[in-house]
Amino acid sequence: MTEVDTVQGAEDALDTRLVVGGHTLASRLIVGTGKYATNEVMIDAIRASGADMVTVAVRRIDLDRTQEEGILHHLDPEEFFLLANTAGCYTAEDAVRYARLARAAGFNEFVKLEVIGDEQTLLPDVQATLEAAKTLTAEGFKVMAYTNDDLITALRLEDAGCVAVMPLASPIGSGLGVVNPYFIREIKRRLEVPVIVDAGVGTASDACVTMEQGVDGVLMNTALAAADDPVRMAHAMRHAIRAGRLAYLAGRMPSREIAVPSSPTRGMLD
Amino acid sequence: MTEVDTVQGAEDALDTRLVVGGHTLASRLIVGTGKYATNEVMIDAIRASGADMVTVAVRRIDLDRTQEEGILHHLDPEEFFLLANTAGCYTAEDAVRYARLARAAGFNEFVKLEVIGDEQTLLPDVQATLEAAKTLTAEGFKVMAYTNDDLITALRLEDAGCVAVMPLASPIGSGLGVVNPYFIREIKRRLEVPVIVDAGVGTASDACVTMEQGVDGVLMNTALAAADDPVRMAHAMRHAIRAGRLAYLAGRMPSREIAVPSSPTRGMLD
Amino acid sequence: MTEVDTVQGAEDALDTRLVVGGHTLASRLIVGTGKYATNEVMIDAIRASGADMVTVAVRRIDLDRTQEEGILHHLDPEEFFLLANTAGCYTAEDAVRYARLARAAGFNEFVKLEVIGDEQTLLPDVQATLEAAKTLTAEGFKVMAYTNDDLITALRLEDAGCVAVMPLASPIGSGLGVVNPYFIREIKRRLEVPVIVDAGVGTASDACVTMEQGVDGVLMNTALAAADDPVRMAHAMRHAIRAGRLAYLAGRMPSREIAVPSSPTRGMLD
Amino acid sequence: MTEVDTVQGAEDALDTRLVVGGHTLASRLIVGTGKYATNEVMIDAIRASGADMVTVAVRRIDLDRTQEEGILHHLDPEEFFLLANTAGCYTAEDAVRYARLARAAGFNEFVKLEVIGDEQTLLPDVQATLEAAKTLTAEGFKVMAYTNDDLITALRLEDAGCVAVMPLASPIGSGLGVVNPYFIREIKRRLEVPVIVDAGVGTASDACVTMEQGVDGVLMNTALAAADDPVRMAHAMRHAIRAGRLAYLAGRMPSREIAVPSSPTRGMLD
Amino acid sequence: MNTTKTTVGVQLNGKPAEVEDGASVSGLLESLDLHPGMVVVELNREILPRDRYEEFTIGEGDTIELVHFVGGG
Amino acid sequence: MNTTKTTVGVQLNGKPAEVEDGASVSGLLESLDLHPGMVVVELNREILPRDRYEEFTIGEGDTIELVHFVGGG
Amino acid sequence: MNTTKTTVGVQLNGKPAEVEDGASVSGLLESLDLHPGMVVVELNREILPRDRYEEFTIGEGDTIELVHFVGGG
Amino acid sequence: MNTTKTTVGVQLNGKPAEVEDGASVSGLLESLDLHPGMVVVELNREILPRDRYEEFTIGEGDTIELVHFVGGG
Repeated sequence: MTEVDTVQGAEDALDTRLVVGGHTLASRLIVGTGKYATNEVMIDAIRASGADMVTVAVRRIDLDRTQEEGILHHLDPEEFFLLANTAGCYTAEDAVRYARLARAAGFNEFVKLEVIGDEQTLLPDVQATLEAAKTLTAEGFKVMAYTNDDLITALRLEDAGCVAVMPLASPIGSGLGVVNPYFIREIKRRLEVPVIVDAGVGTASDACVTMEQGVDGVLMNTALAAADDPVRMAHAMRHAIRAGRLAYLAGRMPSREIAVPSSPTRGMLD
Repeated sequence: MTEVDTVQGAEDALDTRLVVGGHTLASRLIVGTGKYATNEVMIDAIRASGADMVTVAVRRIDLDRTQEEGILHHLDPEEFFLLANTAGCYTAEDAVRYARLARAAGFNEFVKLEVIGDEQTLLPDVQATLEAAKTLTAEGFKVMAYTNDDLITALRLEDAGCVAVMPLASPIGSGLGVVNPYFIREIKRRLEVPVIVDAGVGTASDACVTMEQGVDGVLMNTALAAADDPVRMAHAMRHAIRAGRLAYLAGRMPSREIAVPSSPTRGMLD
Repeated sequence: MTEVDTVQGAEDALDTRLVVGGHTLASRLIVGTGKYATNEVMIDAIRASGADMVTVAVRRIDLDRTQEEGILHHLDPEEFFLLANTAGCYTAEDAVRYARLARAAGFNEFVKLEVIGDEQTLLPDVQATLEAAKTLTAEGFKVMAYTNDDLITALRLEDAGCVAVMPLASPIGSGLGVVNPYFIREIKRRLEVPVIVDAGVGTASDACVTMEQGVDGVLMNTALAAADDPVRMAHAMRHAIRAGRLAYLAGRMPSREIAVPSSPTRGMLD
Repeated sequence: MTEVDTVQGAEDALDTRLVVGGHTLASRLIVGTGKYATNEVMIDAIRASGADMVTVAVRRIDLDRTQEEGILHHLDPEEFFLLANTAGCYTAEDAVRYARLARAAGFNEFVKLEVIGDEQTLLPDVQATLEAAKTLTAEGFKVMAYTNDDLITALRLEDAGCVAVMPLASPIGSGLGVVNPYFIREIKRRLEVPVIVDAGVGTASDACVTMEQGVDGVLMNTALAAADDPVRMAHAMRHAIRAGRLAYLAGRMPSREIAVPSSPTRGMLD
Repeated sequence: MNTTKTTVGVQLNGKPAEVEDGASVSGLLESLDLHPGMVVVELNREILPRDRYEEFTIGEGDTIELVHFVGGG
Repeated sequence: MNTTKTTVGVQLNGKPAEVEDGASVSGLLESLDLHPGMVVVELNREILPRDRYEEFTIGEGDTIELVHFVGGG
Repeated sequence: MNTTKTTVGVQLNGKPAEVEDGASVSGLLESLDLHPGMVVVELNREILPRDRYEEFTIGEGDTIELVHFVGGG
Repeated sequence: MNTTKTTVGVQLNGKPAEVEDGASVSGLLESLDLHPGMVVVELNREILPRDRYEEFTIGEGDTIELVHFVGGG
């Protein structure tokens, strides 16, 4: 699609870069690195997505298996900004422990804070998340907090010093898209720190709709890793994020139930 | 977004070109030329959209006004493929007359057939459309027929020799998006000629959702012309069409109401 | 629920009776008699639904089987108004033939006209339906015409003399509910004869939403016959039709994205 | 609609009564008493709704105005079960104070606990709500807790001893209906105490859809008080609650995109 | 279907059948144990008036359709 | 509000007011023409038992809240 | 519109007009300052081949439609 | 895991293990063929500074967690 190239220059002027905790991202799309069939597909998909910030999890080294499982054997920390998460933690204490271990790896002070409250739904424990966020920001972490779509909690996470608040679109891995655009829109309207929708995006239109709510970015993993063709879907998502962002900035036409002709009504022949 | 350029080569391999009536289009997005504030904005928006096929209407020359209104003073027929429409016609006879006048302009044998059945909704008169389609195909026209989302009518328009069938997403100028994806999907599933959704798209996600139904293309006008910033919206739409198309080809993840973790559940610390 | 009885008198004043082709119905719900597990369940369900007009199909007597299959062995024509349909007909000629056979049974001049255009979707052939409608109204039939949700076709069926126009909510037996409320609303807004939504209702809320569009009635079959408990669902549908009708007449509150307290804001303590 | 009476007996057997904190309700609909144009309309609407539990607010007596504003001058405590709310409270301490004042009025130990976290959205402060719930249950109150649609919070409110958990369908007074049916369904699936959806219902179909999620009841106020005709809407809501409840119990037909005929396909003529 | 020594071949509800020669439509219904009030009869594509079934006799090669109402939506 | 030669200043439902010195809560309600059964009284942040209103006398500087039920959702 | 001593009355784009007697279609376009390549001409409901405009002369009572492409959707 | 004549029992990544008595953390990593830059070490719940692994020696009953980054969302 050469027209893409030719308009690229013009297009870059149409949007600003997303800045989170002082770090400027090249893309408004952040992607996870889990659940890919192979590391090769993972890398190709991430490159196709255009994302430069990628999430990783902190886990024990499995001493009985090949060490190849370590993500750093496949992901160049020079090429990608590593955002460690606290996925799998069910208490504030655990989340803080994992965050400290992640920071000790020496890449950056950022952490994607996740404190899960229920194993079946993986919904966040907002009280424990708030508690952990306070502890971590006090320790100098730049906390990007995964939360539900509750405005009150989002406001408190901002007060707690989080550099980004990340409400869910729908449950992790569900692919249901933005179930409650009102709440997402309201959170964006009321917060000053970046709002990045995390979890629930299933396909390109979900990502597009999410960005059209005016949020600053989207974080996804399963939508890419579990697509029949992750690399092709990653291209789709790169476009979808751009599409939704630009449409939001462009200001959509009013929608109305009555029709309005797009061709002139005058000048008809007798 | 330099990543766009870098992946462009790889991306071109991910989709085929849309071919309608033997003509190959560079883009799956077709745009109208009506209702823009100025001709300059129109041209910039069309270029940003990446569309190479554009629709025009046939009207009397207004002998009392400057001739500048003629679209050919602004649109280079070398750069764009002109698709004349029969907008404003309420009978098969009128539509045939306008189609013949359009062909006499000497650009091509294509016509976007529109026979309106009601002034308030601009919904098509499917019987008259079918009748006009038969007449025009018999005269060698390559008919792209605007119709409603009725499968039976779509099948008959295909039988009548139309080179493309163009069901509406929602009424012209309404911006309501794809109200009935089931019908659109079924039409695509059952027809062999290209299915191009025409009318109703309001914003980027509408275009994305439409392409995710598997259709071959989208035609829009008001969504660009009536956006606060038509050029920016045109960029958005270019991306949205690509996003929806690639997501359709990539095969989305299954959506489920239960959650599924994207980080490993094993390897947690004690 | 004794409160139902106590308010019944008051409630009867809240709505008028539906009159179709000069015949006054006790209920705005019309039900089919097909696909029930047993005739006993069918009768109980129909009684629970409150419907007094029921549809029946015209078929050959199966001379090799017990005659019990004849619906009149189970349905008292004194208790229910029998509306014969032309289900299964794919041409105008066949539909006319079935309608004549139905009338010859001697119950009434009403016919639910159905001319199917496609076996997979059971969508109507609107051209053939229109043709059959003209023939039948000329022969004195009171035609209630099943059609799609196209306004133009609906207007022509009214012009053809149909005593009711019956657009689909979604395909027969699909249970998808009202997929396109805009079209249904517009049809109701523009026609003078009763608009009765036929086909597609899956559960109570679908029936309620349908009536809230302002239509005059709903015809359903599978939603009752294929429910786990048809009789209980029939009670649900009776209430749903009333609920939707009364809500339409009552005029709903405006919906808004901002919240508004329902308790006084003044009078709070210090 | 005499058919309602005739089937009433049969119908009563189709559902059980809702029991909250040991108190049996005659209706699954609970209504508020705020924002009515006149007290006469309020009473008529409440009677038409069939609700026997009604909410009231605790406020200072306005010593400068006629005392007629006291709701007890209009609402007979013998006829209705008074559920006092803590609407307007923004801290756990305030909510506890209002609850104690309400109990001192001597009607019952029930309280509808509301602790608001934000004036613009009236969304609940779930942490403060949880804190107040613990205090009040310790004091012997029967707490019915208004909350958002977060499962984790709902589970904790149950653990805190609340006799009912009342998640919102959408913001108070918004009339947007059930925006997130997944979350509501999940809360119902996981809790043992009654789940009563509170706030957001705008019209009859909203109430019907809500009950179809399987919840135990619905509480509404604005949908009745702000309807053009509150009494008629109250009748509609009584039916809608019944419809949704019975449809849930009946088990709806499966919905499918393909069509399935409701009349026999065999027995057609040659 | 009752068979007698002298019969004629007809097409009855889509199947070849033998009916008594010179039998009336009412006779046919009786022989099939069908109540006239429950049946509509089409003889050679023409609907017969119910009160005159006995006037119509069935001949060789006739096509007869006996229809009724069944459950339908 | 009734005023007598000897009164004390109190905060009544958020506003400064003068009430008869040594008046009981039941007296106050009476003077305000409020039926005790319709009111809940909070005196200096403490809720008073309805059956003992006459036992509580109002003094200088007291804060009194008289509340009741109003329409609410 | 230019007027000469001898003209004929025609219907031009829906309005009555006077055009020079015996004028050709190409002459008419020229007088209207319209580039032939930008116009499609319908004379008495018949579309004229663009390369033969000069062959067609306009007479009394002719109905002429001059159309072109404008912006449309 | 290498075993020598004199070892101590520790809890290593959740499992009982024997490590050389007096071994340093860097020695342990070496023996496990783990690149220090790829590992974060927690000794008895305390995270060790990566540049001082050799200063920490492992003793009987120590609890050691060796963690790294894996794919996650």
